[in-house]
Amino acid sequence: MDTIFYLQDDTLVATLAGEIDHHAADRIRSDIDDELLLYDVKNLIFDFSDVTFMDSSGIGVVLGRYKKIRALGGTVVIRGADSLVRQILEMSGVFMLDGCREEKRKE
Amino acid sequence: MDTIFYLQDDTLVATLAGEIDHHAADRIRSDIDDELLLYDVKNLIFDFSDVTFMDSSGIGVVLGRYKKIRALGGTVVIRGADSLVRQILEMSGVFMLDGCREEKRKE
Amino acid sequence: MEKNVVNIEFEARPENQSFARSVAAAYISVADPTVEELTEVKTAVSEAVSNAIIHGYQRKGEGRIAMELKFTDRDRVYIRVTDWGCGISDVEKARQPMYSTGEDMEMSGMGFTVMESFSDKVLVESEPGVGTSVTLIKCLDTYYDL
Amino acid sequence: MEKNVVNIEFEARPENQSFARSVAAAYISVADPTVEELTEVKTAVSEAVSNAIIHGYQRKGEGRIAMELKFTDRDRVYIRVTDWGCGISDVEKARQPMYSTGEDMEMSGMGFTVMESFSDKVLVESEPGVGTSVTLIKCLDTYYDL
Ligand SMILES: Nc1ncnc2c1ncn2[C@@H]1O[C@H](COP(=O)(O)OP(=O)(O)O)[C@@H](O)[C@H]1O
Ligand SMILES: Nc1ncnc2c1ncn2[C@@H]1O[C@H](COP(=O)(O)OP(=O)(O)O)[C@@H](O)[C@H]1O
Repeated sequence: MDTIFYLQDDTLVATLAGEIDHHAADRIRSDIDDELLLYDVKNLIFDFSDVTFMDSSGIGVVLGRYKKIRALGGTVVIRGADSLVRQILEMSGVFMLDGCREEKRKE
Repeated sequence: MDTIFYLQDDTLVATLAGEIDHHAADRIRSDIDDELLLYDVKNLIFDFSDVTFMDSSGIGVVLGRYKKIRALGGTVVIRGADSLVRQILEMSGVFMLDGCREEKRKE
Repeated sequence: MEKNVVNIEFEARPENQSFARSVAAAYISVADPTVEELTEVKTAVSEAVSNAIIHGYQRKGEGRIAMELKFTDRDRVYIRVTDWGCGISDVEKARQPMYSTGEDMEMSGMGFTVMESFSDKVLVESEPGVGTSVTLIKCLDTYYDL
Repeated sequence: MEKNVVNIEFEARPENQSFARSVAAAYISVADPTVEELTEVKTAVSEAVSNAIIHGYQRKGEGRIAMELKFTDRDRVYIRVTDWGCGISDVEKARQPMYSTGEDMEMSGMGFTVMESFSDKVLVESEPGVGTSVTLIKCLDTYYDL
């Protein structure tokens, strides 16, 4: 499913939706990168609230964007991850990176 | 899923649920027949509102019970069938039988 | 979407009726069918597979069932269900509405009729003692909607 | 529920990642798994199948993938994913967290790690030029809950 974007000052919020696998990840990746090029973005928020499935492809999506945002001196926020998405992102150590913060899922 | 029963005077209401295929139908059939034996039932209402799938096995369930109820001089009501369940029951001509009536699904 | 041939083989157990229709539903999902198309395909597959289990293998719970799925066109799905059970001696008669050899088990004889109304084409090949192959062909409207 | 062997073969197309995990989910559904177990199995299968598509067949979109599913016990499911692609020369290295030959494509090297944390056992057999077989073994708690 399509990623939905909105811009809040210099922060881009990317709301991912549906199932994230290696097939879907290619599209998500390029959609986000297009937005990053289009606007003057400093920070990025990934919103996982509407994600129904994710495998390790999600790690690459997050880490790849993290590197770009850090190069700009910005920060990354992971929002709304459910326990399984969280578990996978945690394995990659992404929550321990400088400039990467988690916002808990609303229950 | 289990069929839920309740008795209203001499009418048994059988609320079917989940997927009805030939595997599930065996169970549904014997559950209803047990109730018919247990209580002094004259009429039978099949409630299909919670049925998510049905193939032609549903026809046998309805027709078999219809015969028993007719032998007792009672009537059968088909309630809450969605368009696909309806279509299958219609193919069997069950709605045209004496003493078998349809009650439309609430929208 | 053309082709994408899938071959699957499973046991003639009653609980595999629901497995087989879930496989068919998952298979056509990539073509973005309507909810109605999805239900129609599931129903037709359910009939073909339960016939193999109940009639072909006479409810013994043994025997293999093969299902071949492919897109012969990007909007036309082909599903072939094969068993190596008892076979059908008179296919024309078997396809008639209300004809059933399982009336004592409350079979309605409407399985083939349901397959026919929910598919665009139903092909039946059968030989007594050898087995039966039922092919369901279904055109999905998906691409006409665009 | 013991045994119930299913064999399925499909093409190494990217869209079949989701098909394969739906098949696995439908397969274990008869054992009434928890939502979490269902997701864990889907995730592990997704990793194994996407590895076959991406690494085994190097994203060419061609080649066959086989999946064998069975219950080796009524609560223990066995899923084996086989490809006849390039194979892995050093399996031990490949299984290490963060090791990936696809870093340029933003592969994280966490596929095997995810399979391991979501399964009870992961077996890998591979031969360069011949292909790879990944077996996932998962115990479902279903029956202990009773
Ligand atoms: N796979 C099969 N193997 C053997 N006989 C079959 C098979 N499928 C159908 N038949 C025969 O065709 C008849 C009609 O089938 P169908 O229209 O599906 O109705 P039903 O399954 O309710 O009997 C069956 O009663 C059976 O005798
Ligand atoms: N089916 C396969 N065929 C060939 N190589 C594979 C296969 N599966 C895994 N590999 C190799 O093992 C490495 C690690 O795999 P994995 O842990 O899943 O991480 P990733 O897929 O992110 O690279 C891959 O980068 C690849 O080199």
